[in-house]
Amino acid sequence: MFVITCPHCREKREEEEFSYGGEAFIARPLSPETLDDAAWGDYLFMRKNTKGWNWEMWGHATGCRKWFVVKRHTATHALEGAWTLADGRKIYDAEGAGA
Amino acid sequence: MQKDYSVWSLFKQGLRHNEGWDPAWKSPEPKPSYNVIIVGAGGHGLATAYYLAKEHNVRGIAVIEKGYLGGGNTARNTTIVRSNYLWDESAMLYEHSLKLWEGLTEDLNYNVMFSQRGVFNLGHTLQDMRDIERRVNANNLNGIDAMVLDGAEVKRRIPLIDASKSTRFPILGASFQPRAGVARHDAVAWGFARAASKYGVDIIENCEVSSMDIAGGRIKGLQTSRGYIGADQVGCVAAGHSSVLAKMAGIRLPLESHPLQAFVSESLKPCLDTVVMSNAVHGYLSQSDKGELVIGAGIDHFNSYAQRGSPHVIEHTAAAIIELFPMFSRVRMNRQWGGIVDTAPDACPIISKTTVKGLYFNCGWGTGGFKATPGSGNVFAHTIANDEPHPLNRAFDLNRFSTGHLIDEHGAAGVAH
Amino acid sequence: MSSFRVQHANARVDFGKPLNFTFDGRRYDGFEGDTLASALLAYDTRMVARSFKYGRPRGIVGAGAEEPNALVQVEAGAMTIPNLKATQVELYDGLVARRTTGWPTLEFDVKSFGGRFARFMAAGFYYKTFQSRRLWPKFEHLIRHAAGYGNTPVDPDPETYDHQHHHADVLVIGGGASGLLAALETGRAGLDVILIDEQSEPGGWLLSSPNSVIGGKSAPVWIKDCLAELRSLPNVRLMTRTSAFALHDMNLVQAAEQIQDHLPPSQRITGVPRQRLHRIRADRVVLATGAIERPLVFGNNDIPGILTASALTTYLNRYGVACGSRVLLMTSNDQVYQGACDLADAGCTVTVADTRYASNTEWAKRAAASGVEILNGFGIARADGGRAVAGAKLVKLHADKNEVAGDGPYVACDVIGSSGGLSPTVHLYCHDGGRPIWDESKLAFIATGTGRAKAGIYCVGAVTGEFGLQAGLEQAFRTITDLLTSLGKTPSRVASDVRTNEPAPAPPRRIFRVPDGKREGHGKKAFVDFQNDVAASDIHLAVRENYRSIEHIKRYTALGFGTDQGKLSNVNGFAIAADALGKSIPEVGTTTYRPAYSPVTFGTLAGAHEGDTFEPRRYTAMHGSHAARGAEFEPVGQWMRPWYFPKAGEDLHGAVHRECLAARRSVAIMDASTLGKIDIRGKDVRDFLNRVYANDWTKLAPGKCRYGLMLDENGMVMDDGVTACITDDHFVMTTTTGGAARVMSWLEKWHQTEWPELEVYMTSVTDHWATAAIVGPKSRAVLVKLCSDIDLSAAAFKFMDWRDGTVAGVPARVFRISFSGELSFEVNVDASYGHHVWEALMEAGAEFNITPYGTETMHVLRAEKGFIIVGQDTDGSMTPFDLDMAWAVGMKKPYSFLGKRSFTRSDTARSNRKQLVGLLTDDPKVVLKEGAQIIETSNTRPPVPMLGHVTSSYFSPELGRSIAMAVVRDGIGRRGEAGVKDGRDVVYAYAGGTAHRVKIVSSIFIDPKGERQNV
Amino acid sequence: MSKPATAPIIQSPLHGFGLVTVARAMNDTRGVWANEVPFLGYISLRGASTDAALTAAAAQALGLSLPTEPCTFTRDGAIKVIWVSPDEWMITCQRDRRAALLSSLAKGLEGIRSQVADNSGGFTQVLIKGRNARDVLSHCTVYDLGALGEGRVVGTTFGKSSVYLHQASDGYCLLLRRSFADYIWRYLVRAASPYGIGVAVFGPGHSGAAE
Repeated sequence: MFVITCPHCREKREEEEFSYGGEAFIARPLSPETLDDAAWGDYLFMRKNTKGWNWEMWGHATGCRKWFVVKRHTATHALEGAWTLADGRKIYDAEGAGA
Repeated sequence: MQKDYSVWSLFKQGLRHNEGWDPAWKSPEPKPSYNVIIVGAGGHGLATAYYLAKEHNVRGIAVIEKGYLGGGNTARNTTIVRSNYLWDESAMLYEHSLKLWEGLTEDLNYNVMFSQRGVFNLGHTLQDMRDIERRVNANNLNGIDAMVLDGAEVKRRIPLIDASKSTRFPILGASFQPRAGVARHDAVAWGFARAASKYGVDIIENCEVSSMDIAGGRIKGLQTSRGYIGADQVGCVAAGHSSVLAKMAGIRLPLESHPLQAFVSESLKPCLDTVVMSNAVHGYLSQSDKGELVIGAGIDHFNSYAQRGSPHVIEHTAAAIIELFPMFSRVRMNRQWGGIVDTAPDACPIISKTTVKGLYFNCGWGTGGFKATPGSGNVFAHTIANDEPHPLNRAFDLNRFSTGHLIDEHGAAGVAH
Repeated sequence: MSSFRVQHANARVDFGKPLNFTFDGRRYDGFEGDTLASALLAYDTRMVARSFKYGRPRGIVGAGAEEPNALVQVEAGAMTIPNLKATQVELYDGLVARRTTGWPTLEFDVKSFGGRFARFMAAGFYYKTFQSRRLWPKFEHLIRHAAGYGNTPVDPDPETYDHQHHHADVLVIGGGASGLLAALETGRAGLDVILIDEQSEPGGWLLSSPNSVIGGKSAPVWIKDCLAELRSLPNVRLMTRTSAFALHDMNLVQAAEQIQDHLPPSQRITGVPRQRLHRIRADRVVLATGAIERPLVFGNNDIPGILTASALTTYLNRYGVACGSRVLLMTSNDQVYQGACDLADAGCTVTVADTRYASNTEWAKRAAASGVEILNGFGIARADGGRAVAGAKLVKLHADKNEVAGDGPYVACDVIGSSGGLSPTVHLYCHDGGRPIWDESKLAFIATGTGRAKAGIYCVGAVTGEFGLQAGLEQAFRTITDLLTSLGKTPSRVASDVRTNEPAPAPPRRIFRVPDGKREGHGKKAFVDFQNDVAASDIHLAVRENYRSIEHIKRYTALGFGTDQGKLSNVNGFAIAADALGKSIPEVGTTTYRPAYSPVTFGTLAGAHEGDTFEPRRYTAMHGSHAARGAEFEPVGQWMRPWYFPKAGEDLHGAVHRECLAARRSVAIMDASTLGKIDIRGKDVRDFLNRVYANDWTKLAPGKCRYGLMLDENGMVMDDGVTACITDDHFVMTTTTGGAARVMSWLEKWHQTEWPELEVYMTSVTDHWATAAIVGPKSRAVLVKLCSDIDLSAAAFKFMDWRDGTVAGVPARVFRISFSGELSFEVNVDASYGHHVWEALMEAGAEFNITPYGTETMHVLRAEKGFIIVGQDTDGSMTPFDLDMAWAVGMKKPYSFLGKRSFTRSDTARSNRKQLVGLLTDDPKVVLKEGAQIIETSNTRPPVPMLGHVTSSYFSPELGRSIAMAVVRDGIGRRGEAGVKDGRDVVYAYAGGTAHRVKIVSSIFIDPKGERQNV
Repeated sequence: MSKPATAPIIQSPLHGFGLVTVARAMNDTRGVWANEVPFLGYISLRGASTDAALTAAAAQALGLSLPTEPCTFTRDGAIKVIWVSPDEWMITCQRDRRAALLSSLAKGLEGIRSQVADNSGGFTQVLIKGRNARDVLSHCTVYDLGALGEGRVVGTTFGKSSVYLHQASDGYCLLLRRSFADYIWRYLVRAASPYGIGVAVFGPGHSGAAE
């Protein structure tokens, strides 16, 4: 069971305060109508499901109700950090994790 | 040729201090290449190999496994077998599987201890009861045994259950499938392994796939921890690790791998003669032949490959069991564990060809794979042998995620299998 | 009589406080401080159980959590507890226990006859037989009834449980010598420390070894001083009878505290839980979990009276019980010698068969001084005796090969203790992924002291393989020094404080299975796992049958799957498997364990989440009014909503009939407070609504309301409700009762992750507003009596308008909306006045016989109008078009609203999807079953293709007939009024074996033009 | 038609437990004492902490500054402003101050990106005091109570529900939603039973807002 430091409350909190939000940074297509069914289906359903370091969203359900991102290892449960969406995005891009 | 198992062989071997038994299956070195390689020696993978050899006369089959055979979800589930699903597509697939279960011990000459003690799916709200009615009527029209029972009848058949109205989730009734039940999970893997081995299938343990050799849109072979192995066809049946394999082939799957936990009590004298499942309170349990209460917990919501979940999930499940059976609060949990389940958006499996010729995937069974073991292997074998889906798994291909033809079984699936 | 009490001063029992208890119907005496096991052994009790598979006589083997055999049922009735280990049951006056195996009696056990055919029942035998499909159920019945230990209670548990959460700098698990040292050092350094120990008092092995000396103090004094200082430190918390049973990610430890189990039921305090789950989150966890002695494996090693050597020592030194007078000890190491001396000093005749050719010289000297006979290089080939051990046949062992080198004496004895060395208690260390490593010099799987320090896990003492007291304390001191240094602190002690009187150790002999000169399987059964009747020969058989992975061996033989979690058997099993496989132990694999270290009750796991507090029940401000009027309640999500209001003698149907007619003919009132309400404000609010709703919100004027459909990205309806425009930048959205929380976080998630640029804020005001819906032709007449500042006239206050005003003296927001098709006003007030306003409306409506109604009547009224209930008429697979609600979809909106793109996918765009329609039965009295399946013909012989199902079905008092809503393939095109030909509008509804002929019609059954709500 | 003769009757979320009738002065016979502090005003305020205009205008309207440090609250007499998130606060006050504060906020925040919503019917407060107050809470919430210093407030779990929690003079103050009040009170009473719980009379000085 994890301890996550909410980047907004800036405190260590127990996992039970949070809800898991799935893979981070899945951007909604800007013009869905221009996508074919396969591409739309990919956005809707296909997931990286990474084994290893995983960028994922968590929401601070009982606290500030903010969504933020966490970098967590899905095989060891090691947790590298938690960031606001904006800050996390910078690191995510720097890592090329989106590629 | 391997000796059959029977009372007489037990007697004969007993007299010889049990020194004459053959290996249950052979463990050969991998050959340079095979016609078909099945990746993943869990129940589904071994069943696939067995039926490929038995029903489709395919030879040159290997099943490769990164750990030991039957060590994944086959060995970690709560062994419930049933077919009372809502939609035609899944109901037919699971019923096909249930029929195979009914003859499996004799077919494999290995007692998988399939125990048809019936499964109750409890209803706690008016909507639960509507859904139960809908599902049971659908089951009946599909020729699947199922019935709706009221609260009093549930209490009559499960004496220890708390049927009082004052509970947070009063029991309004249940659906009941008499032919459903439980089986001995390890025996299923070992039985299929032994039977497949009899047909000359090579079972290669401690052999992990590191990459796929794909040329001209066709699978050529696999790079493994035990060297390169060539193959004309490759069927991946790797449950929680399916996404990892798919990535090697440049394929994306609509899967998320989650921990699913379970636990058993200490061994008790018989106190529960059937299987009880409740989605509303998130608990399901049965009693093993050894006397342990076998209890399935909910899935952890985060992705994981660690075969480890969070304790509060187990705690909530224990509370759910006590809500149904208050006296069990004095019973003790002996052991808990976790598996990795690959869940699909519509809680239905994927048994499908892929964009890579000769590469097939059988995954997405989520929390409910065990019950499908023989049926899954059976139709997947057909799919591989004919490079064409079996009528029963046509609906379970990957296209449904672009056409939108999902088969939403969340109601029937819930957490509970 | 071979066992006897030794009333010495160091015993932890109070010989001045006799207690009596009952085991298996016979009365015994014991003393305060005894366990059930020690008290029984004092009576020379040998057989206490029958074995799981063969029904062999079994006795007490251990002295703690490792006990495999002595599983007992304590107390009776609702208080009964199955499967307690007699070695862990603290004796109290009047305790009643009985055996859990042996049928019909312990002496005469039916299973033991089967046991005679053990050779035909080797590992996995049931996989090989009982294959007849017809006979298996009968065999299974027999197997089930032969298996199992204790009985579950059948009455609800009269005791309670709870949870407590702790956060600490350091958690020390285990109160033995190293644990006490660790707690002292970290405590003195000022850290927040929790020390937990599973036993009734800390001390661990020192309690069994009072002659040990630490830093010049005798063990009892050293313990006393440690505890005194720990108790004096405000930053240290000491918990006994508390068993850490699981270690989870990031150092969360679950520990079960036995608060009342050691007290007689009559003395237990009500209101105080029986047991408590402590969840301890610690920055650093110090595992001082010690080690457990493993027995040697030899022929007939399961005869009652054969224990571990350490258990014999514990019973003597801690409980004052000599378990026999002629003691035979077999060992591969130094561990047994202190006990041997103590037993001899207590008056026993003691023989030590030391499998080593050379014993530890210092120990040999001390033993000789106590009159202990030592036979070097001998081992037990086989023990004799049926229900009590009587003697053992020794053999001379080869000096370095574990083979028989020659004959040996026969030793008559009444108790045997064996020691194959110690196995570190690495259970917790494994739970979160730690892997112990095999140390060939220590012959053990060990945890490393600081190997996992990065994760905050430190191991001290015997768990690291430092088995000697001296070595263990030194290792503990080094490790704690590292821990403190990492925190910039320094230890207070100097190493000399941990000097002991222990002789320098001599190396152990590497032996697990004592040879008997026969091939495995030919000699007497030599058991590895007592609880599961796993013998050495079973492991060899498993390997022979190619179950070669250690996991296969364990599963095929059931090795280590008992309630003792393989504490005694695991390493022996590994070693014997390694032998059979011709591999080294590390090649076989590493031992690993899962929670629980020792079993924990479901009640402890559940804590207070039980009964009234199992799951929240949410109540509205008017709940008191409803209860007072005798409402029956229906749980909807977490809410308790009135279902119907029966009058005396009325059933559901009677009440609903009356309530419906009141709403249609006069006036009725419903509590609608549970609907979710979200206040949304900001200049971009219309844009936001346009994105999250299918409808178009661009033109909705202030003062107006609109019904909206919310879709998921898959294009399917997920929620619905009425949203009011307060001002251009301020809207109030209502959601379904069950969907409120989901919708709120859905909206927040989209706003935060995708559209942060939209200027809009959302706040849930669900709990703030209490809502009463006044429904029916007379509703205006009622409201007007309580509301003078809103012009309620049809002209001034139109359908789908809202107004602010005052109702019953309370500021109110009144919506003129209708979920029934009748003239209707929904009055929203500050929930603090909800009860007041409800009662005022009831009073004002009295002259019109205003009738309160619940969810059931609400469902009928809305079904008569064809209004959907999301979750009942939809199931996550219905689009707005499937529901014939295209009017609620703004396809021209510029932004591609959530779900829109999915409409055009081939399957979603299909014309013949399942669509919502109405159904009328031929027989107006027949009310279809909700959940009935729609089929084409009356033929119900499977397989029958299904067209859809009935989603809602009621008897309509207004129409005097049944009505139903259903989703039917291509249903909209098959409706009667669509003028379909050749009876395409006729189908059958199947439920419970019968199929009723029904006509497909529009789902709007009354007032299709919607005139009533506009009056 | 005119207003009814009787004045509106207000009812608190825990009305059903009849706490008023069983409440008595605290003493040493119980490990923990608790009671509801009913009928306060609750106002939800949303806007960006980083928006100087907003914080200034709100401070002006409230007569005390908005806490912008996470997990803290500010207080001035009977008014308390609780930090909920970087763009949300909960203001608690005496009920009779509510209308004035709502309108001054509305006026003050005119034209500033923000939201003000009256939530007075939706919340209540429970005070917990006595020597075992912290012990009792440690049974109810996963939060590390050691980290809850003076002036800090956190949103965390309470059984299977959630609360806002902060220290009050020699005790703790729970801020909770109306519909969960019944569950939370039952859970609290059960958790407290090993220590003995009494329903206390908290003097006028003990209104939650003043804590």
